[in-house]
Amino acid sequence: MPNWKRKLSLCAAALCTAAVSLSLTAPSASAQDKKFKIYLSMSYSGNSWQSEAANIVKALAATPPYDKTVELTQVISGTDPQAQIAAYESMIAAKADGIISFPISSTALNRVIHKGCEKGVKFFMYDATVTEPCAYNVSYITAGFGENSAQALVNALGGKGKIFLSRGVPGNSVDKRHTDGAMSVFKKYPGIQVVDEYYSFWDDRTTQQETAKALAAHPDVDGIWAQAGEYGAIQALMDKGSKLVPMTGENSNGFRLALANPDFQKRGLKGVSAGSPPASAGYAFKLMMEALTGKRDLKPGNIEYPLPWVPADQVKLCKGQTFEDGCNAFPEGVVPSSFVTEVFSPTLLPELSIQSALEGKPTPGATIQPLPADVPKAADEPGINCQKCEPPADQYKLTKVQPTVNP
Amino acid sequence: MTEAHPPGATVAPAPRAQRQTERVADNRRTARLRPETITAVCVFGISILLVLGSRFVSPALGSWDHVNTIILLASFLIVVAFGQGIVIMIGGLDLSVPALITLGGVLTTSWIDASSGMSLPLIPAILLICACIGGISGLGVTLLRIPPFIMTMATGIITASAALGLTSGTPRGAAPPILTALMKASWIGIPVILLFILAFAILGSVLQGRTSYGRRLTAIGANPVAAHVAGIAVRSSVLIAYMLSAAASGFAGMMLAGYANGATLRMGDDYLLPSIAAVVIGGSSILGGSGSFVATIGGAILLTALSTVISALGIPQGWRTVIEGSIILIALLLLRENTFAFLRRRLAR
Amino acid sequence: MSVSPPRLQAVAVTKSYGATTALENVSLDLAAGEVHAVLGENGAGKSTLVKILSGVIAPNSGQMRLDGAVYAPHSILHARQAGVATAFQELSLAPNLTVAEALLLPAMKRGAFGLVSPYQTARAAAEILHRYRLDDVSPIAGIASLSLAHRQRLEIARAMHYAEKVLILDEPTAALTDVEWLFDLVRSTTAAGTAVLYISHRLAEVRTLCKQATVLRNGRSVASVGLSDASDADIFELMVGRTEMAHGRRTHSFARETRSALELNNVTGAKLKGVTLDVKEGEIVGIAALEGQGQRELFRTLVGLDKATSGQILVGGKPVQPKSPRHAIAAGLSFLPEERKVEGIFSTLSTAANIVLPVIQNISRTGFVWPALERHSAARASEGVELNPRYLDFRIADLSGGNQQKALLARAMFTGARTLLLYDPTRGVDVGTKQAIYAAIQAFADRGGSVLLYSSELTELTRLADRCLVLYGARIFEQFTGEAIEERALVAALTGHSRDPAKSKREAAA
Amino acid sequence: MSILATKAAATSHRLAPSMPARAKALLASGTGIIIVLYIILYGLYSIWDPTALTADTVLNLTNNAVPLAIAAAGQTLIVLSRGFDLSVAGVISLTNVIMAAYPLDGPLGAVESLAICLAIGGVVGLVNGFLVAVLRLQSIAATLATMIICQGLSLVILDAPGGTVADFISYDLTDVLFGVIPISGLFVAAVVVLWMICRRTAFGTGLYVVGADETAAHLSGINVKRVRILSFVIGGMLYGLAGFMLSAQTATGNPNAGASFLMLTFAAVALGGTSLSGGRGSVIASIIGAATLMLLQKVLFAGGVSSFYTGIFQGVVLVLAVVFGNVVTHFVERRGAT
Repeated sequence: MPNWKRKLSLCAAALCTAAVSLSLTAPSASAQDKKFKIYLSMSYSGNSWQSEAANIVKALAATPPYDKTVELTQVISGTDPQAQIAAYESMIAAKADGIISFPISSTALNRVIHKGCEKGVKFFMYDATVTEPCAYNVSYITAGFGENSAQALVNALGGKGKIFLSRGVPGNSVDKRHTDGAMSVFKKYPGIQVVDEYYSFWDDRTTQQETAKALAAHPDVDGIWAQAGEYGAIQALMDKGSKLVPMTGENSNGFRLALANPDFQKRGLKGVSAGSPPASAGYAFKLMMEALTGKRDLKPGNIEYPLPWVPADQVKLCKGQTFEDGCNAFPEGVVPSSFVTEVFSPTLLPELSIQSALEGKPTPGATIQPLPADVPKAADEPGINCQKCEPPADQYKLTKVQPTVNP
Repeated sequence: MTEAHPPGATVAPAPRAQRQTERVADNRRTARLRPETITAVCVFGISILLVLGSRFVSPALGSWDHVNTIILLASFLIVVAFGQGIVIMIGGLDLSVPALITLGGVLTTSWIDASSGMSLPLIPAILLICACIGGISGLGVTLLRIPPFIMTMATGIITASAALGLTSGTPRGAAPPILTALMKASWIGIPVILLFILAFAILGSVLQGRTSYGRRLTAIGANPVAAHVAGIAVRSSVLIAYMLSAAASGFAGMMLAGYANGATLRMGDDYLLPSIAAVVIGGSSILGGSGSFVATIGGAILLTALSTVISALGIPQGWRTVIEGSIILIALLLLRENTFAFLRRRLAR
Repeated sequence: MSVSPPRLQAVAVTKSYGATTALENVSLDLAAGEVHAVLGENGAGKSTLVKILSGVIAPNSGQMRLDGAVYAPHSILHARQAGVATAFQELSLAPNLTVAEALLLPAMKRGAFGLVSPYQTARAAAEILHRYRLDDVSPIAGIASLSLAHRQRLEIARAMHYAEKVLILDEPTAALTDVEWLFDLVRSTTAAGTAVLYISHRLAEVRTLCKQATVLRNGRSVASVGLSDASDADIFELMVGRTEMAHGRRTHSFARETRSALELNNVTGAKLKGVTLDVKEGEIVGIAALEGQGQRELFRTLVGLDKATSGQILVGGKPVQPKSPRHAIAAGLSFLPEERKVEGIFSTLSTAANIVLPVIQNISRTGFVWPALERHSAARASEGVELNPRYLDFRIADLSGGNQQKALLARAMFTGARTLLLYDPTRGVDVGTKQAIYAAIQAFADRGGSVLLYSSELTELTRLADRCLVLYGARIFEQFTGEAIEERALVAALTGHSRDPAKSKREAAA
Repeated sequence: MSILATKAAATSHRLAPSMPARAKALLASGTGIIIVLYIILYGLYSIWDPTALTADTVLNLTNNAVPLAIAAAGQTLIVLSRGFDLSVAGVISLTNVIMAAYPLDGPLGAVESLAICLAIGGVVGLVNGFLVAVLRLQSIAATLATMIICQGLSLVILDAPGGTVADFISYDLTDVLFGVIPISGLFVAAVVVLWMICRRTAFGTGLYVVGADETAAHLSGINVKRVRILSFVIGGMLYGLAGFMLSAQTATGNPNAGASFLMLTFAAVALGGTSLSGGRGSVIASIIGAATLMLLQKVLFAGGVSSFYTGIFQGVVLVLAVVFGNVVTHFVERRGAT
């Protein structure tokens, strides 16, 4: 290497080192008084769902009085359970009071969680769950998304037709729970034929591509049962032509708007929007804070977040910044179509607004409101929220919809 | 038979040993049938067989509609693999592809307002930004002599992280109409994307095979030392290669945004291994210096066609994956140079 | 015919690759203690024969016998165990090994627990090095740090070490500057009863060592000749199938008063200790030097691969500071590098593409390459070096070394440079190719071009050079002009013995 | 006229490098640099986090790093012989799900499980080796296919995360011995010892030669095919061991467990200074490279880097490590030359 180049590389090296050390020393300088040390540990932050969930936790932590009493640190671990294990360990070592987390694996984190519990750290899992009994799981998973949405689809199809299953991530326990629930319904109807089943990784774009592949083989499909990413399935149908089919999916704003669109309804779209609400993160956070501040005595266990359920005829556009007067979707242009609408809850999370969900900022003027005293218990689901347990006999009981057609 | 055979001839017996050497001047036609050409023909052949054979899986497959779907879904991979192929051609590897796809998509949806007329000047601007990030990789590789694998991995991680921070996790906006039209519109009954990919294929192959720049890239990949000694501007050529790859990835991100009418932060994740696989199935050596873009396109189409057909098999995901891997393996074995040598011998007779 | 069976006997050995027959019905008898030469052009089948005898490849048919027993080696190791070892032309020493490892691979000395002991290996290697008079090589030195000449010596020493019955030497002197070392060792090897198969392009060497030679042409054995009975011309005719062209000193009447094309003033740096020389237009200036006297650095500095720290380089009277080969080409200096495979060819490209590559922008229109134009340009360039145009469409890797070298010379000339820097242009090429290369160089000079030519073969310099400079200790030590360029004088100067005794003494003291 | 040969009298050479030469070589090799880097990072870590030097932290760090370190060790063998092995992801997933789906308890069960893991890795490696060495497929392509197949098989065996790894494996193998020595660390130590032995066998030398110059290796009498196949087989067995250790750590099965190892093994190998074009590097350096990657997460956490921008620092450290290595090598070699 000639001289100048070596100098250049040395300069670059020196600069970078300086940059690293500067930015690393800054936060640790802040002195601590008696604040709750809370860590938010997420998997990846790359889709609307994940970032909304994180944003509302951040917004709540910045809402008075928690803005004075909570020190929240966010850590992103990607999709690697090893990284999340390491992050938990660091948090425990840093003497965390509580860890609120989207767990990457339902089982791999158990050991480190167990260690943390022994040191007095409270673990609150939102949406996804762990099977370690000393953690709190706050999730809608046990609320029967799969079976209810499947029954709604069967109803819409009149009990027969060819359908696609647009699933989540292969080898994932949540995906399996939803699909098992749905299949428990579909199996009852011999007229329902699952002609294709594909994995869309809970992502709009992947759903669109995978649905397009499935449509190539089965252009005559009659309905689609979809997990998150459902808006991609509608787009794939529209790419193909004008025909739409009944379908169920989760809570994206785009899907809700489509369900309410009279033109789409005319073209054959009907269905229901249900599924995973980012709001469970906010609920989990508030529960954790109430437990930490001694306002509530809560034993570790499984807590059910109610399943959002919005059939096509109940979609109602919001005029303001949050769910008011029973509205449950936002007009186009206010939020991206991939925005997951179920971040709000008038009863559980009245503190939040669109600003909170999109940018993690507290709603001006809002203060933390206490939660209802009653905390709904969730049923045991082996491999999902408990390890060596039996599922209830009525595991796939329908709660939101009743069969309108007989097998 | 001569000193022309490197002593490795028995280690790699088929390709070199069986090539014509000076004593046998019998048949220029066969000598001219380059291995790249044969690979391209074979890859496309296998793809066509696969598509035709897919009728047995589902009667709706194997149709013109099916082909259109394959082209549409393969178009992203083709564009990415073009860039990846150029970098592999010079003996590198571009791991920053997913991050740049994401960056291209995210910048497009957040900067270009769906209704404004600014999309035309902004598209090249975004591509330029992507190219500059590729340029950083290129500078690291050429000036700091960091192995391409590490350098592109690092720029990839940094770019992805910057994109995450800039959007705070939520990409906004929708795709501009021009990109939506590119992905979805038709022109006199022909999908625009088909025409686009055709044009892209021609341009790409011309760039790789018929320009002095493409020739220099091949030379650098074949023998970087000799390229320097022969007076080729190795550094700037390598730099441009990484910039081209980054721009191609960025453009693929735009196409994805146009297709899905929006961007996500992990939209590029699924394209790293397939982009390398498409290039390698297309017969390029991972060590550089050989390959053709047409064959790479064949590789991309083969992979996509395979996934559409496998998706239609009514069996559990695990077995589907096993079948997918096995078919890739079989394709690789069929595309082996030994097989070509056999064909060539047949042709020579 | 002796009663005892020959040491090594090959009967009707045939090898073909697909439709191509590389070796056809070649038979060979090698008596114990004999040095037997194999002669032939590049592509005649010599390398195939070597590979078959040394176990790298198996023949399709034919039989080999070693001391009367059937000999069918299936690997190099197998052949080595049978007592047949080979020093390959391509040199089979991996650059990341130590000398000791390279010598003893794959069976290194073991110490405790049956594990390889670096110390024991080095000790065993030191013994071998000593036995073959390579004491100046450290057994723990890395191969990459050795000069090409040393690597060739190691290759030879290793082969000799394992060759109990038959030693095969494939172009052993290609990189050697000191052939007597080899000759001495070959003589002592044969004295011990080992038979030696000696493959070389250098007829003079062959005559010194061998009595009997087998001549191969187009994969067939065309003759087995006693060397004392055959003249050079006879052998040449056998090898190429035609008579040799005129052989002799360059006849061009060189005009002394022309301008300097290339001038170096006290160029220092990269090992060079103040080199001053000039090359006039139309002049061929030879550089003679033993290995490691700065000739590599001289050429590399001129094309910008090494950097000079002081001194001046003038091309056509204008000062230039070559930063890279590209700048050198732009300034009118074109370089034919030393190692064909490493620094020269682009194995995956066609010969035509290889030739036009450095100036591809000149023959492309607005950046596009037109194959017809490319081929046409390459064909024009290859005329000058007598490269058969049908090779232009082949991948260059499929050509013989000689033809590759022709293509590289064509490339160097095709840049349009007025000055050629040729570093050992005929290394490892056959007689026919050599003639073509000589003719091309002379024609280039006759057209007014100037040439700086380093060669490891002194005969080449005496024949081609108008002026010959001897590099010694990384500076110009002596200069010979015209008739004074004569082998014996050069040899003396090479080793630091000047015609001027005072100067020799100074050098000896230094 | 034998000039050079006669000139040199029988000078006796050193038969082993001198201590300064060894130190210099270590510094110029990736191993020295990565050790320095690790120490620097650990220093930063202990400044920012007072618990960094406790036995508990060391145990955590070791347990976290072990699966990646062993997998990177396996990858190094293939990279040294100038190849890429993507099947690492598949083998780890496959062994992980088998450990969880068919738990075998007790010390004997652990040994059996280990044997099964090694066998699976070995068989996959054998297939890879056959495809690459005998059928001459490009390693990156062949191992991509075997990786996909192994991933599929993992999904067939376990279609969702679950199952329980035997308690003996998940508790006793992640514990400490005599209160200080992490047991998982002993597995890495065993790999290091095996490597040092391997380095001094014909295979070990062959690996480097094949990676540097396949032709020269062949002409030197090395059985290139055997070396290649063996490198894939041993590499595969190490992935199997990595899967075993991962199962011990996570105590459960996950059909996607191996996916995140793919890029990380390469990063660890490259961070350790092993040349991705073969012939140069060390298994030990890769192991420390893997440990460095795991440590980096902790350092960034302790330093409080904003989570969105963590990646920027990871990328910068990766580049800096290599640049640092280049600069040191450059200086050492220049010093050596003059």
